[in-house]
Amino acid sequence: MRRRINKVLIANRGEIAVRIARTLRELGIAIVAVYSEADAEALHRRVADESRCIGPAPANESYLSIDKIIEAARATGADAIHPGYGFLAENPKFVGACEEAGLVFIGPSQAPMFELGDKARARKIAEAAGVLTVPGLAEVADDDLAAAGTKIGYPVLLKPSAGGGGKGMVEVHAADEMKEKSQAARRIAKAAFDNDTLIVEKLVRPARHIEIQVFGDGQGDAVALGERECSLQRRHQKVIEECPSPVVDEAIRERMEASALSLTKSLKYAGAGTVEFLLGPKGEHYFLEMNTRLQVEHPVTEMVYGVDLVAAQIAVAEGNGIPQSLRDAKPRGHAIEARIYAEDPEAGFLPTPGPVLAVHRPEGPGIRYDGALEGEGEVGVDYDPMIAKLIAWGPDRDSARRRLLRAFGDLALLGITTNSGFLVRVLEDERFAKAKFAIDSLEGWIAEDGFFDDPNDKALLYAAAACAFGKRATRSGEGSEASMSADADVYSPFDREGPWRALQGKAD
Amino acid sequence: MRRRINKVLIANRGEIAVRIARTLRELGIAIVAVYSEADAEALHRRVADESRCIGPAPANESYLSIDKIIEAARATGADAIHPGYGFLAENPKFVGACEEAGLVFIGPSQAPMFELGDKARARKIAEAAGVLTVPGLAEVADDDLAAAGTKIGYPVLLKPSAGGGGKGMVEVHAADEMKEKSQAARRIAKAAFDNDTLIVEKLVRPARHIEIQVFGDGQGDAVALGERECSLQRRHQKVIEECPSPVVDEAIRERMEASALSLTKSLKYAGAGTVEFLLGPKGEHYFLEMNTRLQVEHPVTEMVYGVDLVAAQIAVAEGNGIPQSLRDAKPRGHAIEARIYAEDPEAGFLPTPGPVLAVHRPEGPGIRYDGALEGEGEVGVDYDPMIAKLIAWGPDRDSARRRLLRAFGDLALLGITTNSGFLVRVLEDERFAKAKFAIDSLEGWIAEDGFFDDPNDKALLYAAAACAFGKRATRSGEGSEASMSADADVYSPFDREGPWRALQGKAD
Amino acid sequence: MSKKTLRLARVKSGIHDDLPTELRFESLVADHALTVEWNDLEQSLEKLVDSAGELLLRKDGRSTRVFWHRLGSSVYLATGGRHYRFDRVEASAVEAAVNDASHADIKAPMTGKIVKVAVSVGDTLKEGDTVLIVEAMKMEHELKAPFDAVVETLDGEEGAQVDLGQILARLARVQTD
Amino acid sequence: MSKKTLRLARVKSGIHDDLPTELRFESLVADHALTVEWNDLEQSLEKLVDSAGELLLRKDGRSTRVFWHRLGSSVYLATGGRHYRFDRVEASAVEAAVNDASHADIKAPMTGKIVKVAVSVGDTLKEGDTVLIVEAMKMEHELKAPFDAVVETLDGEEGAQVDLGQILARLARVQTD
Repeated sequence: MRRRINKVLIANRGEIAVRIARTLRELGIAIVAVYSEADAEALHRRVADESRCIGPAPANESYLSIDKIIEAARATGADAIHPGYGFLAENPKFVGACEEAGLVFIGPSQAPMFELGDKARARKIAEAAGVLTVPGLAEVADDDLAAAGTKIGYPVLLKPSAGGGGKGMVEVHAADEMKEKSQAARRIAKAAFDNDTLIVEKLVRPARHIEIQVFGDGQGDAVALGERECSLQRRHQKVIEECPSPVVDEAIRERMEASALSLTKSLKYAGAGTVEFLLGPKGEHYFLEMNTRLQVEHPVTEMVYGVDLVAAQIAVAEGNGIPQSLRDAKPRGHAIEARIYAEDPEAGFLPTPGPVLAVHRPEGPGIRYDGALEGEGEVGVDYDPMIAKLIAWGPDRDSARRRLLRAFGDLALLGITTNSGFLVRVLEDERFAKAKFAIDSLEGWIAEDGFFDDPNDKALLYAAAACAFGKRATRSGEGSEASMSADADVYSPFDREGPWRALQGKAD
Repeated sequence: MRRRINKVLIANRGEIAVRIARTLRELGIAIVAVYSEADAEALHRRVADESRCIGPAPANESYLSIDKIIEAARATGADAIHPGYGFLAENPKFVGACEEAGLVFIGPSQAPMFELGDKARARKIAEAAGVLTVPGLAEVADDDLAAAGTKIGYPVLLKPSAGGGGKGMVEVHAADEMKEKSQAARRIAKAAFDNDTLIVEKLVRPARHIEIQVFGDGQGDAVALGERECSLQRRHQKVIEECPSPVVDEAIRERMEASALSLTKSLKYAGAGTVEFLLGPKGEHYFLEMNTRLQVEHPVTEMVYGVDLVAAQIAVAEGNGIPQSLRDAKPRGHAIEARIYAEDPEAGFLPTPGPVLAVHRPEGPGIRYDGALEGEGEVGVDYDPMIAKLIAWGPDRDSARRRLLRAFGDLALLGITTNSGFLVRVLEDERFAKAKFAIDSLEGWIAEDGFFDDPNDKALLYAAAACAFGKRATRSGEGSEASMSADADVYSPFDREGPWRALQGKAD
Repeated sequence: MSKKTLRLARVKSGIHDDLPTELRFESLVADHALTVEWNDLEQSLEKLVDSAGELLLRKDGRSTRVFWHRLGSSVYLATGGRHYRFDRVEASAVEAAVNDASHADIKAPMTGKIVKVAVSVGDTLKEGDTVLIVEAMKMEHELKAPFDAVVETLDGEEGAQVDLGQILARLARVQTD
Repeated sequence: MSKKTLRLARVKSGIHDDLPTELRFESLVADHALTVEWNDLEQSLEKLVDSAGELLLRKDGRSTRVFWHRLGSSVYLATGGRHYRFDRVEASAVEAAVNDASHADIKAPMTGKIVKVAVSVGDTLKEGDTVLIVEAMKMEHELKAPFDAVVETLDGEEGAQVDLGQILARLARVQTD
């Protein structure tokens, strides 16, 4: 069924809402933003044509409120909703509510989303589609767990069946650990997902996280746009992603794309999806899960394949089928994305919400900055601490890596602590440059003595700080009242007494 | 001869110096900037590892001073010089001076630069290489000019043989105009280029400006990277450029590339060059000139072909030959560049030097901003008024056009008058969208009644101005002393008497 | 709430191009409502966001992002890639602008250098005659008499640096009809 | 030129992580020369550019670009993608930081909410015992006793919002040797 989409409500916030708005603007589609009270001045609101407040800061009273979002769509006359990622993006009830309200949900239909939302069911569906899964068993009773582990072969991994994002996964290295560990795993699963069902899987090590970007037409046809490698993770949170994977050759890519397409087609899947695999040491790949949304790391695929995945999602949602440009897309060069989080790597990666006072963004060939902030703003305590993604494309992997490093050198996010310096450290690491890593490597690097050592010259930093404290008033920066006063800065420590004392100089 | 380049002096300023520095940084090559006294705080200096002042603001005492630049290279231990475009980039004496000083000049050798620098000689060389030139005659004596015009067929164009950039070109529409017009043309040529030799060419109309990007190895081999169309010009100054040309099909491209390569190879040309052609109404192409440098509009080729032309220039200068990546490069999608000038379109495009108080730059997929300014700064009176280029890539021409328009919507260059609104107007024009234009179209559009009409709502602008004047002091912007005072803005007209009077409101 | 009055002049090419607009302006912080009145028009808007350097204004249901910067009595705006400058002007300027067209001030259209002074004080000029030539960024611009006139004053000599908007000459109209 | 003294503390995780450095600092405007002295070190640099939000400093012949922003007594810096915060501290703080290690302040490591208070005033704790748990952005962080100690003061209850660096408890060391 063909239908024209004229106005889209973006049921999200932050960088992804801004990124989706850009494509909508380019397509001439009206943009409706929703925002919580905490986001009244957020960039995703400022780039929209219309906006509606959907409640207080906590996500379950705003961005997770199906009713409020449907109501906002009704009130603004939107004809479609783009869910972004996170929040309601993989909630089948939301898909159902959109359908009931006569709104186009830009994503897959309810059934495949529901089926894939549970790891145990997803395993069965994948197996039915002929896709190899990690050797394992689903829904095993407590008494049978130790035996299941022995059958699969230790070490094994216990995973909440209803889980996602790596939360609640527990490694078990021998049968005698099983009882205690499985009880803990069930407790965590119950608390986090209100469902204590576990699945038991072989722990494949060393393994790399490789995922295939797929795109379906909802009628049983689908295309694959190669892989992304996301092995560099911390606590199952992706940190650096790239396309293509440096360890996937044409033969592996073909096999993985075939697996991913088989699953996608079997589900009559519509729109963008990602099939995640573990790639084992012998080049064998095991299905992990399928994410039924646009992925955080989609820009690396866009840059390498020369496509706009959001535009393609809209084309499919309009009933136009898979765009020919996606079918024709061929990879070129290499792209690397680094996720910038408001967190403190030197303090155990604790989140660091707070005000951002000034932002300097890099420019230049092959650089893309997808951010929730382009100038001063606030990183709130209520949402995910990812504030931006910096992405570089280059003709080859090392060009992309060097470009990304150059871009980080031109980046400043002042007033808040971020993982920027940590990302630079990882990108500079020879093991990263040589692509020698697996999914548990990054945690190991972080634990190394001296990993956070600072190469910058202390004298330089001290001098810079002293200059900044001593700076006289200048024309103030963007968008505020500009003073041309050449008077001494009243805040300058060099012009007043108090905690500052003038010492005698050498020459005296 | 292979040689490793470790440190490059960039003999230029503005956006091109910044762009070259980015590639050098990515390649791990040390960057030496030179700057005039007017540019001591310029971005191209700030992104360098070392910098040398080369004299006062006027270009002929700084950026055009061969001695000072060679001396700066010697003093800093640079082993190569990148000339950018403009200034000394096409001056064979500078190439000679570099050679004498033992410095690698990143560009072609002296002989082809000298030969191509004169239009009359370039015509002969092109003809010798089998390249069709515009029907015309070189070095015609005054008494023979009218007859030459008749022989070629009016209208004809008189061009200074030593000229460039369209300066001093005079159209002659009939034999009886020839005497007066040719005298004027000789005077202009003499004044501008110290050489009053003219060439007479057929005026091809309607014609489009199409140029082929070539890259030679200096040994007689060369590759072509398709065409750029630069038909949208004002007073022979390019305004909007794109790759590929919407009117060049595969057959025309092959013929034009073959012509360009024949010329390039015949000259044993080294590095990046551009062969400019007029494309006539029947798809026939005529050689105009060959530019022996990196072109202002090179980014559109880089984005469509997925190459870094500056990196390739350095590879050739290091004696590594034409990079394989250039030989393998295939076009993908479409890119459009718009040149942002400090000029006032509504006042006859007069230059508007002055301070830039604040800059907001666009972000997002497929956008590239190459600028001399990324924040506040100064546009000086001494140099070219081009301050930035905004470039968009898209999977097809209309995507690129819409992306570029979206990006302009997110651009603000405050405190100075630029042609930004004019560029938006041109990009929105249906004739541009449909690619219906030739090299004299833009001047015609500008002359149309209402071309500069402003679609923005007056009430919106007035309200914005009133809000800005009424704004209370906030945290000041980047990099200045930040005040958290919530007191009333002392400058606010709403809080003091004087030229502002509080009137009685309706409610009273 | 009492209304405030703001006299704005749109600036083009460094010169106030219209009569200043006398704007009456009312802002109700509570509901973000704004009204602007000028001449006989009154329009309502809402100010949704007013953050550093950026405004989000709603009119007729649609939000528009406006970038701004203020320097002294000038405000610079950009929206949709189009840029504006408005100056706050004194009450007296409103009257001054409504003066007769018996004189013309020849102002520097850009910051640059006078390369030629073509007239002397007392000269009688025809409409279109060149008064001075100013150069900046390698471009020359001829400043011409807007009507038949006599040169009343002349300020600036060849080679002198001039600022944008600086008055270089004052011409008195010669009635030809 | 007389030298100025500036007491700087590098801030990590919202907490002054080192002893403040007493910096003697001299800036000669004429030739851009700067010297910084701390402890027994003296280093020379040049300040090449000092524009809004950005410094260009030269040391050992190489220029480095440093982005900066100042808010009150804090300066934020970024260079090469690495970011820093320095606070200007009072003279008294230099001495205060050199106090004994007989006490430990348990500070909120982030802005967030107390989700658990695990101790009461007067409790004796072993090194590593949890004192409080603070949550922000869906992540919990346990604050533990850095040595064997007695809880001297406790400020904040479960559910309370806390600011980065806020002192939530003060522990007195129990000598175990």
